[in-house]
Amino acid sequence: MEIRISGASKIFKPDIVALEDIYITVRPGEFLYLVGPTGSGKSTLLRLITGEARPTRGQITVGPFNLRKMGWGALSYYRRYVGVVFQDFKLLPHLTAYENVAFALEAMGIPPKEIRVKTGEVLDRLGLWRRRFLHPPQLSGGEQQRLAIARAVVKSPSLLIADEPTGNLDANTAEGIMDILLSINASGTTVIMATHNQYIVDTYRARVVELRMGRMTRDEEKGRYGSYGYN
Amino acid sequence: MEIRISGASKIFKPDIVALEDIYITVRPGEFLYLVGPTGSGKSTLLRLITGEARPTRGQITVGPFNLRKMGWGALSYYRRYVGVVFQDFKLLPHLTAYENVAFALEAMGIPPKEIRVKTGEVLDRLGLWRRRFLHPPQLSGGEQQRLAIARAVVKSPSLLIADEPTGNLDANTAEGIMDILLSINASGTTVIMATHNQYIVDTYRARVVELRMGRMTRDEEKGRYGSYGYN
Amino acid sequence: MATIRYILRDVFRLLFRHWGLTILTWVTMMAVFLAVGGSFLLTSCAHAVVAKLAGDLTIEAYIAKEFELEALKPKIEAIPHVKEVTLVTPESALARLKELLGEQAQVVELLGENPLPPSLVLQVDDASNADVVAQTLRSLPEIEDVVYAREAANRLARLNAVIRQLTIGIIAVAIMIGILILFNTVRIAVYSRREELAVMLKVGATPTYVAMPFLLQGVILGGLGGISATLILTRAYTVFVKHINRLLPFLMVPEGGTEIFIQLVLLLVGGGMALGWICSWIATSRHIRDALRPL
Amino acid sequence: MATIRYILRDVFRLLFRHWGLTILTWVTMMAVFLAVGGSFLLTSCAHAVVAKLAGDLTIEAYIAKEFELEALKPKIEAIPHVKEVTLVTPESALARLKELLGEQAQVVELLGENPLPPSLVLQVDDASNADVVAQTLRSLPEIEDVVYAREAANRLARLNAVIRQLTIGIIAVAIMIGILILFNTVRIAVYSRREELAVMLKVGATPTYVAMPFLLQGVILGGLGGISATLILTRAYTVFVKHINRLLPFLMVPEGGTEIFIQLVLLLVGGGMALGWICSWIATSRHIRDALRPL
Ligand SMILES: Nc1ncnc2c1ncn2[C@@H]1O[C@H](COP(=O)(O)OP(=O)(O)OP(=O)(O)O)[C@@H](O)[C@H]1O
Ligand SMILES: Nc1ncnc2c1ncn2[C@@H]1O[C@H](COP(=O)(O)OP(=O)(O)OP(=O)(O)O)[C@@H](O)[C@H]1O
Ligand SMILES: [Mg+2]
Ligand SMILES: [Mg+2]
Repeated sequence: MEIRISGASKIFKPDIVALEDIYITVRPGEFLYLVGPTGSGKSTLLRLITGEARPTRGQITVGPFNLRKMGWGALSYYRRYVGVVFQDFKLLPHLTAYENVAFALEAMGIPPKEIRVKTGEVLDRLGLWRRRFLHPPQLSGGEQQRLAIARAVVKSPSLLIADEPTGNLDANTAEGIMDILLSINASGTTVIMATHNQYIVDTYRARVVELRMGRMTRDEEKGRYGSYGYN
Repeated sequence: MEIRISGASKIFKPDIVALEDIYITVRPGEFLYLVGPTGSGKSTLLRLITGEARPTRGQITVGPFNLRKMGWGALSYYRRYVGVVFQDFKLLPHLTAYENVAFALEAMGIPPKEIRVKTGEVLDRLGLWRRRFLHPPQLSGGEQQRLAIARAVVKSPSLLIADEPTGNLDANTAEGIMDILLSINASGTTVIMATHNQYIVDTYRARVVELRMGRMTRDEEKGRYGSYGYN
Repeated sequence: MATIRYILRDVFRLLFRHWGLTILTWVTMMAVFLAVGGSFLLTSCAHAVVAKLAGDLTIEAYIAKEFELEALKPKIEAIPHVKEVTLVTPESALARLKELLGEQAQVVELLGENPLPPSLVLQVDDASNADVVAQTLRSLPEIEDVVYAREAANRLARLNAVIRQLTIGIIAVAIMIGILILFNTVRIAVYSRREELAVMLKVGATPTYVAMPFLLQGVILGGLGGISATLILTRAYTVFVKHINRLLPFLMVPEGGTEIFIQLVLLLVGGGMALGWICSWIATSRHIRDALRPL
Repeated sequence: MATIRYILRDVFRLLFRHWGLTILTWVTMMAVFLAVGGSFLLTSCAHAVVAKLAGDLTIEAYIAKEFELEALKPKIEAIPHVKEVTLVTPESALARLKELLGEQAQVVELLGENPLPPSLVLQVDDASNADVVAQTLRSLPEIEDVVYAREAANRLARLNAVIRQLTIGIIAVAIMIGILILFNTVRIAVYSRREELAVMLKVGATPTYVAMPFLLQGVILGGLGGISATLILTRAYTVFVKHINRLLPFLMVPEGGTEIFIQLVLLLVGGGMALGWICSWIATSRHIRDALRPL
C-alpha cells in the first residue's frame, strides 16, 4: 500500500505544534526509518498513519483509504492490514502471551487451526515460545517488546508500523528483530520504523526521514542516523 | 546505604529460575551498571532491592532494612529513601506531569512550598517544565521516561534504582540524563542502573555487574558493556 | 463462523475471570429484581385481599309484601354490576335477628307475629359500584327500602384505589432504582476495562466484536438475576401465603397461581435480559466511541 | 500537617474527577436508602394503623343488677392491661339497641320495661391481651356476662404480630441489599483504580495515605445518600400521609413526628456514613494488600 502524506500538520489543543507541513510518499514495499530527537513528533506521525490521530491540516491516504474521513467500520477494517508495534507495547494484561498474539488473528475472524499454527510459529521465531503461558506483567521488558512485535507481525500486514521496537532489547536481540523486520519487508510489506538506535540505522541502511520539532529536516535514501547521535 | 545481597535466588512459580545464587555488596555512594541480555534477571534483581519481590532463597539488606522480613509500614517507610525509575515508567495517568512528580513528595508529608520549589527545579532540569500540565499519555515516549526519572530523583533518595532509563531517548538526551545521574551520585546517592546502552556503559565507566540467565557472570570495577554488544 | 466461537469464549472469560464480580453483580441484580418482584407480589396480594373484602360487601333490599320474590330475582340480577343475588325469607330474617341480639334474643319472642319483610341480599362486582346499584334498586317500585354499609363500601373502594396507586408507584420506583443500579454496575465494570477495549480496537477488532461479549454478559447476568429472583420469590411467596393464611385466615390471601408467575417471569427474566443488554450497550458504546475517536 | 491537606485534596479529586460516577453512586446510595427508609416508614405506619384499630376494640361487661356501678369502676380499672373504662346505664344501652335495629326499631317499643342490664365498656392496651382481661372479668362475682369480639381481637393481635415480623424482614432485606450494592459499587470503583493504587504504594505512600481518600469518599457519598434520602422521605411522607388521610380518613395514619425523623436520620445518615467507611475499607484494603504483597 502506498502512503501519501501531503501538508499534514498536527497541533495539540492549546499550542503544541507536534507536526508541521509534512510531505512524504512511501512506495509499497519500502523500508523507512523515522529518526529525530525525543518529542520531535515521530510517534505523532505514526499515529496519523494508523488513524489514531487525525491531522489538523493536510491529507493522508494509505492505499485506497483516506484517513482524513473514515468511519468506525472502515477504520477497524483498515487496521487489519496494518501491524503496529506501539512504543508502550499496549499488551492486554489479562491475556497470556499466546492469547495476546492469537487475539490479533481472532479479531480478523481467522479459524482456530490457522491461528494455532501462525501463533506458534511467530512466538517461536521471537524466542517467546517457552514464555507463552505468562501474562505481560510477568515478562521482562525485552520479552514484552518482542511480544508486541509478534502481535504486529503475525497477521502478515501490508503495512508494518514499529515505534521504537528495540528500546528494551540488548544489541544481539535487536539485530535478531531487525532480521525479522527485514525479511517481512522482503516479502512485500511496507515497514516504517521510528528509532533512536544509531547502530541499527547505520548498519541496516535504508531510507531515513528525520524530524526535528515537528518539521521534516531530512529525507535520504540509504541515509544515516544523523548528527545528534554520539558524535 | 550499603546493599548486601548474599545467596539470593528467585524462582517463579512453575520452574522459571530468574536469579540464582547472587552475591553482591554495593558500597554507599557507588555507581553500578547492571548489564546482560533480555530476560537475564536484571529487573528481577532490582525488584528484590526495592522490596517488590522477595527472594526464594538468600538474604538482602539495605542499610538497616532487612528486606527478607519487612512489614507494610517498614516497607513504605523504606521506599521513601529509594528512588525508582521503572522500566515501564509506572506514571499515574490521571495526574499531570507536575502532579506526578509532586506526588512522590506529598506522600512523604513535605510541605507545599518546598514541593513547589523542588518539583519546579527537577522538571526544569529534565526539560519538562513546558509540558508540566500534560498527562502522561499525552507525552512522547522520551518525555515519559524523563518524567519517571524526575519522580525518582526529586526526593533526593539515598538509593536510586534506574531500570533501563534511556531506552526511549535519543543519544543526546541520554547523555543529559547520565549527567544528572552522575551528579546525584556525586552528592552521595548510591545508583544502580540496569541498561542495554553500550555507548553509555563504555563512556561513563563505572562498576559493571553482568547477569546471564539469572547468574552473575562478571563484576568489574570500571567495566565495559561486554561481548554480546555489537561486536 | 469462527468469530462467534471467539465471542462466546470471551463471554465466559468475562464471566469467569472475575467470578467474584460476576457473583456480586448477579446477586445485586437478583436483589433488585427481588425488590421489584416482591413489591409486585405484595401489592397484587394486598389488592386481592381488598377485592376479597369488597366481595363480602352486600346490599340488602327489602321488598314490599305484595311482590313475588322469585319473579323479582332475574330482574335484579339484570342490573349492571350485580354479581350475585340471594333471597332472604321473613323466617330466615327473624332467625338472623335473634342471632344478632344474642343474649337478649328472648326479646324477639315478645313480637308474636313475624314483622320482618322479605329481602334480597346482593353482591356487587366492585365496592365502588355499590352506590350506583343501590340507587337503581331504590328506583324500582318493588323495593321498599335499601340498606347497605355505604361507609364501608366507600372505604373499600377508596382503599382499593389507593392500593392501586401505591402498586404503580412502588413498582415504578423499584424499576427505576433497578435500572440505575444495573446501569451503574455495568458502567463501572466496563469502565475498569476501557483500556483493554481501546487496545483491542487498535489491533483491528470491530466495535461489534469488542462490544458483543459485554452485551451478552449483560444479558446473561440480567437473565440469571431475573431467574433466581423468580425462583426465590415463587418459593418465598408460597411459604409466606401459607404462613399468613394460617395466622390470618380471614384475609384469604390468594395462593400464587400459574398466571401470576408467568407475569413474574416475563417481568423479571425478560426485563432483566432486556435491561442487561441496554445497560451494557450504553456503557460499552460510550467507551468504544471514546477509543475510536482520533486525537 | 501537610499530609491532611493532601488527603483532603485527593478526596475532592476523587469526587470531582469522575463526577458522573460520583453522581451515579450518590443516586444509587440514595435509592437504596429510599428503599430502606421507605419500608421503615411504610411498616411503622401500618403498625400505627393497626395499633389504632386495636385501640378501638372494646370489651363489654354486663353487671348483675344488685351491684353499684360507680363503686365497681376503680376495681375494674385496676385490672392489668385495662386502659379505659366507660359506664353504660341500661337507658343508654336501650338507645344503642334501637340504633342497632335501625328500621326495625319499633320492635323495641313492644318490650315495655327495659330488660337490659347495666354494663361497662373497657378498652384494652393491646388486642392480644383482650383474652386475659375477659377471663379476669368473668372471674369477678359482680360480672354477670362478658361480651367482646374475641375473633376480631385475635385477628388484630395476629395481624399486629405479622406486621411486626414483616417490618423486621423487609428492613433486614433492604439493608442487606443496600450493603451489597454499596459494597459492590465501591469495590468496582476501587478496582478500576487498583493500578494507580499499586503505583502510589511503590513510590513511597503509606497504606493509610492511599486508603484515606477512598474511605472519606465512601463516608461522604454514604452521608450524602443518607441525607438526600432523608429529605426526600420527609417530604414524600408528609405528602403521602396527607393524601392517604384525605382519601381514607378512618385509617388515621400518624403524621410524621420529630422522633420518627430523628430515627430516620440516625438510620440513614449515620448508617450511610458507617456503611460507606466499612465498604470502602474492605474494598481498598484488599487491593492494598495485593499491591504490597511481594512477588
Ligand atoms: N495528546 C497530546 N496532547 C498534547 N501534546 C501531545 C500529545 N501527544 C503528543 N504531544 C506532544 O507532541 C510532541 C511530539 O510527541 P511524539 O510522541 O510524537 O514525540 P516522539 O518523536 O515520538 O518522541 P519520543 O522519541 O520521545 O517518543 C511532544 O512534545 C508531546 O508532548
Ligand atoms: N512474575 C513473574 N512470573 C514468572 N516469570 C517471571 C516473572 N517476572 C519475571 N519473570 C521471568 O524471569 C526472567 C527475568 O526477567 P527480568 O524482568 O528480570 O529480565 P531483565 O533482565 O529485566 O530483561 P529485560 O532486559 O528484557 O528487561 C524473564 O524470563 C521473565 O519471563
Ligand atoms: Mg515516540
Ligand atoms: Mg528488565
